[in-house]
Amino acid sequence: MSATTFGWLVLAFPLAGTVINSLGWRVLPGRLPGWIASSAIFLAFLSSIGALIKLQDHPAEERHLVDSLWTYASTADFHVDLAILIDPLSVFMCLVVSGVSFLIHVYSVAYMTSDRGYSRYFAYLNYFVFSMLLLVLAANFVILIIGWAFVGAASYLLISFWYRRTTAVEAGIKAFVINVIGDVGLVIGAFLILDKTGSLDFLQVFSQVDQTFTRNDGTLVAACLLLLVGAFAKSAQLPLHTWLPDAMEGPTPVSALIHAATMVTAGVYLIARMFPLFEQAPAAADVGAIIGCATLLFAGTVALVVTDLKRVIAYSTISQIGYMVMGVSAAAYSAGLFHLMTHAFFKALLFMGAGSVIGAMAGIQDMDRMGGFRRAMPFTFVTFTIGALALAGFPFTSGWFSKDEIIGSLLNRGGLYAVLGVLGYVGAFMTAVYAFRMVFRVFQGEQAPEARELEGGHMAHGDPVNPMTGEPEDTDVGFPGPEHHIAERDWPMKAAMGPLALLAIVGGYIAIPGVDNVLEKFLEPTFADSRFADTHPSTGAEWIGLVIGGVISITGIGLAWWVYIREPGTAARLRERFPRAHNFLSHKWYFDELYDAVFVRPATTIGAFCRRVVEADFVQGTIVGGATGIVRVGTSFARSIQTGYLRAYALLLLLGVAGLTLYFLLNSS
Amino acid sequence: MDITWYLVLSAFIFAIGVAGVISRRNPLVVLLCLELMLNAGNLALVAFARMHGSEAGQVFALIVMVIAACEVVIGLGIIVAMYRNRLPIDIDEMSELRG
Amino acid sequence: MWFEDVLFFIAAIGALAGALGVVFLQNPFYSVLSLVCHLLGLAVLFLLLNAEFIAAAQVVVYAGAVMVLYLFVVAYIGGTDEPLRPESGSIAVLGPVFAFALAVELCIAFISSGLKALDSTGPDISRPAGADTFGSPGAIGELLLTDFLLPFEAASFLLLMAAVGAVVLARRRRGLEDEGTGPMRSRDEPPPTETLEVRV
Amino acid sequence: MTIHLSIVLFLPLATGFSGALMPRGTGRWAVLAGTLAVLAYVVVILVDFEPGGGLQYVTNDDWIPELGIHYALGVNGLSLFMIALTAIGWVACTFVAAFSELERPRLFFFHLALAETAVLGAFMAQDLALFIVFFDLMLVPFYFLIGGWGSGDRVRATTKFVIYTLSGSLLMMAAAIALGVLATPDGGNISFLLSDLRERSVPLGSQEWIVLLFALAFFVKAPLFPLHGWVPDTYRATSIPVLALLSGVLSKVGVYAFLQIVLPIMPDGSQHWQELFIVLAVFSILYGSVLAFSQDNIRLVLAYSSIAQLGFIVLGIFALEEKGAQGALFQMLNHGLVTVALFLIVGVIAARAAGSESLAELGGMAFRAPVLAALFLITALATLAMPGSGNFIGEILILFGTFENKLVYGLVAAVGVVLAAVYMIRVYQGTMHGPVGPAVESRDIDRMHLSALAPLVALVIALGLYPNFVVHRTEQATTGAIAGARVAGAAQKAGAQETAAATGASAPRIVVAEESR
Repeated sequence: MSATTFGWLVLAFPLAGTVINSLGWRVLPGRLPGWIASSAIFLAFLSSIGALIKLQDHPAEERHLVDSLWTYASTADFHVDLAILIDPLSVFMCLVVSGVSFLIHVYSVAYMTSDRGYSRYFAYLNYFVFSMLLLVLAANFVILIIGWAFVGAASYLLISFWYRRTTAVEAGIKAFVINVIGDVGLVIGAFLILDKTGSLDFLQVFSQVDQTFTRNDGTLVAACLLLLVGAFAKSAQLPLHTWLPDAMEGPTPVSALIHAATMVTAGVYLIARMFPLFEQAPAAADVGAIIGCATLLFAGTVALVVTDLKRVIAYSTISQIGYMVMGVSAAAYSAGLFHLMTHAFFKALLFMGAGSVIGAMAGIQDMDRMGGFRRAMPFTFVTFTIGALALAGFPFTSGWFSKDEIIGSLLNRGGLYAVLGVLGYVGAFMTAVYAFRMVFRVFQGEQAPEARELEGGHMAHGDPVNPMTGEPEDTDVGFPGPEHHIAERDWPMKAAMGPLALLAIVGGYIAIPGVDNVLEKFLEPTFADSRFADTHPSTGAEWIGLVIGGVISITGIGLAWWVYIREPGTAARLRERFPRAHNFLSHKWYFDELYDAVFVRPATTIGAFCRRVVEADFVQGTIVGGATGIVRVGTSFARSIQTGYLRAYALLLLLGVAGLTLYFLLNSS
Repeated sequence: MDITWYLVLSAFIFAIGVAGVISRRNPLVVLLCLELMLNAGNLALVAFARMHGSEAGQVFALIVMVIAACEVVIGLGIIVAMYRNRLPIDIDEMSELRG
Repeated sequence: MWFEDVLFFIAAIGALAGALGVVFLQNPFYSVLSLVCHLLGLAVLFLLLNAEFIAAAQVVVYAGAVMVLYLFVVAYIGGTDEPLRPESGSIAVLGPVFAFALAVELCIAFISSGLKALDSTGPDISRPAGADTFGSPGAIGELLLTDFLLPFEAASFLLLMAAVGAVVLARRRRGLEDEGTGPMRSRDEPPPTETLEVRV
Repeated sequence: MTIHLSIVLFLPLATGFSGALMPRGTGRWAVLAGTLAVLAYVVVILVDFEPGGGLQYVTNDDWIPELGIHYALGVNGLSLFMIALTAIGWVACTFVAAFSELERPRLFFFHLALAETAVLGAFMAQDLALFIVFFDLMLVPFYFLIGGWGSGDRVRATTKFVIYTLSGSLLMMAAAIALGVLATPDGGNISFLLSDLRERSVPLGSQEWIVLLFALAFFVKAPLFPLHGWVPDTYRATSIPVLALLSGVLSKVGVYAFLQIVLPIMPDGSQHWQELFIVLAVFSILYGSVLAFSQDNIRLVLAYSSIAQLGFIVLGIFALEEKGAQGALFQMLNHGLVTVALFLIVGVIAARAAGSESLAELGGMAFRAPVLAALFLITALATLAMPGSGNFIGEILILFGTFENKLVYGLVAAVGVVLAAVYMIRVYQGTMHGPVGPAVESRDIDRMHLSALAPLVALVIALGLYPNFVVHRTEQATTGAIAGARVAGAAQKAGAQETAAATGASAPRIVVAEESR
């Protein structure tokens, strides 16, 4: 089998899983849907490996294989095949996506056991993986956009998974609409590219970029900025980030899979995929880098004050994607993708740990009510801490290597990028602080009642309430279920978290400066044409960067330790000392309020205005009223003639005859 | 006599018939006035037949008479039906078609 | 031919007077009689126009049979005098006015017409001996059975249908006879129960 | 010369007649069988159709030779899928109606069958006069179907509907007659045959007002802002199967006629009004979308969403660009299919909420109705033109076509795509998600509705998987339809360039702009 056949198989297995689970929802018993879904993803992972092996058989410069099933749509100069592109980048993404997805599926098998929508959940989840793989395998813009929108739809469905919760429903529509904004950006960007290059195929477009466009050509910059709109919407970068924290309404494994490990990094993939365009339009690339940097700082500050456990991780995700976007925008492609991979490991792990803790808290997500779970949940504690260490960039964890590779590349390019790199270190410091703020507040300190209960061997059970609003939950359907599941008690959860914890540590060893650089070598055929292919920081410089990063990370962790363990009241004192700053941050810089005032409310006002005034007065009043008025006047005249008196009709007839006769008389003379 | 005289006479009879149809309310009289108008037409037809020296006009006068007979029969039938159904014998009362 | 002229005027005056009588007499019974007078006048005029057969038919069929039918009906329903209530305004005035206007228009049309033949008594209509004379029953009958066969058949068919229609219309309907007391219903009463509902 | 189209055309009417004469209970099945037979016939035609073969299955007889009116039928790429849409829509709606309780069922199904014949006739007609006959014939059965079997204030609704459509039709008839007369060359015979009219030319000045009158009639039918005044009342009052057809199929006749009749015959006139029509279309998109998300009644949301969608279609046509026209035609098919499905779903939803169609009273229905929710979700996503659906290909082609010539309008229209997401998701969530509404009694979709809806939804998915099936078959016809108007546009541009060049230095920038294109 060729690499492309494996590529199609990668897509076919999750799709088959979706179909089986969605058609068999009534008959599949117990955990079977979960295992079907998991094995589908596992087969997709194996197929990805198959594609990888087959791809490596080809010589380096021929590692771009395109295969098309059928012509999707073709008219005029618009020609699209249903085609996939197998190259190192897409295979790398397939491996990451299907691998992490598989573990999260396994985790979900246990985590979602008591949910009423078990089969539906796995159908959605498989559909998501299929969409994500379609996205990364797409060989042209249209298929990319289709995958892009499919993951958006899957994300929407999973955010609104517990659809009886009003908060989940609102979060769903928010995510969907912002994603559609991104889609529209992509569509317009794709048009500009089609218009100039006459093609929508990636390889053809890339091969023509240099001839078609001059450097920083206006159209190209516009196209790239529009692509960035798509990327930012999907990857929750400023100013389109507001949906991601709300997306935490979905089940925790969904947050792990879609809103941390895979979908939200699609923007990073997109920028990397489009690198020939961005390199020809450096202005757009700079915009990407600056916004990535701004996002990472902004999200870091918010993550410092938010108390909802999942939302802290969500903001941390936004911040980490900021690093990746910054990296790939600054032409550090393999570094950005490296961080994408390690982030997928440790962030999925963190979410799984959080899910386990939330299970133990019977659905409560507020960190203020947690504490002291260390002894009650040793496995969760260990794995969560490993995840936090990797996130904080603790020396010799995966995050340490990947994050500092990005910053190192930035510093190496100098100028503006050096400034961004330094700001990246600031962000890294915040990362370390909030990562360990979570660890210390959840696992250390005073024991929460639930933790004590669990230590006594009993899981806490509260009345089911919506964690966001405190409303009593509708327990009929679309509800997490009366039971909760934690890693300590369910082996599939453990089985998923263990490998991830391992990967979160050793995942970074594939790219140790001066020792090896597996990833970069593997990806090289894709980025061979990059004009920054040869600009690498020296090994020494990289190690210096790593040391600085390690020091910052340890300092940050130390600060968190000092604030939350050594002097437990410090946080509260700070809050009292700087109420304004705290308010500003805990309102997430007032972005939601701003959008509400700028977009939502004017739109509804315009809608109401159109309905009340334009529709009622103009359309119904003037146009309809005018038309019917004319008719009414005309008919009332006609009615007045219809007296019903025979003699009146006869008189009219006579009038007509007399008139006609008169006419002929006058005419004849 | 010139044909013109006959035609003028027929015009006047026709006009009298029209005036009667419009101004009388008794349906019986209205029917009579219709007869007047038909006969005016007949007169004109016969006069024209004479003018052209062809009997075709007379044949049509005959057919008009047939039609007049039909009309009378139906009209009188309607009047009798009205009477039987105790409706007033007044055409102004029959104004169900008012718009 | 002064005799014919005089006869024309006498017959014309008779026909006109009869016509006026139809319109102006209050009692329908007298109107009918007046119409008979009018028809007879017309019959004379037809004779003057060499339409012997028509004249005969006019007297026999029209003034005879048809008018008798009228008289029966008038007698049956009882000829009530008009007006039952005062004439209402414009129609009563406008009707005659426009009718007169129409008559004037027609006269102008006849008189100023370009047809020269109008001003003659018509062409020579003498026929060779042995043939049917102009307007005789024989001549009309031949035409009816040759050139005008189709109209003739249509007319006879029409008569048949009219006869059937008259029977249907004047038929005594059961169920309505018992209702009410007199031929005239007071206006406040609801209309008869038989309603025609048109369903879409 | 084949009789196939005549059979397809008059089959529904024949079954309608025989159904009307059958016993009360069985007439509906005759009509349903008729629609199925039409569908089968259409499927055969669809398979048999030669993609590049121009007009096919032509029937051409003199009808009224003195007036140059022909009984001419034919199928080309433009009408092929419209006929298919009609056949499919009628099968689905007749099926649903056949299983519901109706007063005077025989009359209802007779009208339904008559309506199918009229719509099919309008799509098949290759003679302008014949087209108008069928176009106006459509009004008759729908007048009775709305007025006789509607609910609420149906008298008002039908009055508005009839006045609007009829005044549009009258203007169009006047325009059509004028067109036929003006196009007749000196000494030639008048002819309303489309193929003749295409070859004859009408002076530009006349073309302009004739196109405008045609457009008025078609915009009323579509409907487009500001001629949509009849929509709210009519949509509220009409019963569901009839409404599905009204919104899904009937609305396409007008826009279809732009491509089949107006653009090829009067390219210059169409080119003249291009800007105005595009502005109207864009305004309809925005206005329809904004109103759609401020409505509470689901039907009205869909009604205004139709206005917005038809705005897209008109935009695509008057982009006067191959991709745009192609997309518009494809979008007609897609929108027809999803709209029929959506309205049938609305009927199912209302049946589960004591007849309520108000979003405020609905909600949480997905519970115990997963199949219904899934069907609704797929159609809703298709309606908002989610990539991967046929609607997306339609919309992207429309937008691409518009961008090509009228970038700014295209960008504004793109906002409509986002708004569509807002209002469709709002309807989906308002009915299926969230807390359970007060009147909701959730149960899953019944077998009858499932068997009507499942094929429709399957078709929607299939179009998303392989849109080229349609695109390939329609390409030749759409390209031909707009070719004249494109040439006219290019000539105009060239003219502007010449005048600019002639005026020399006074307007050099225009020249540069034109050249750089």
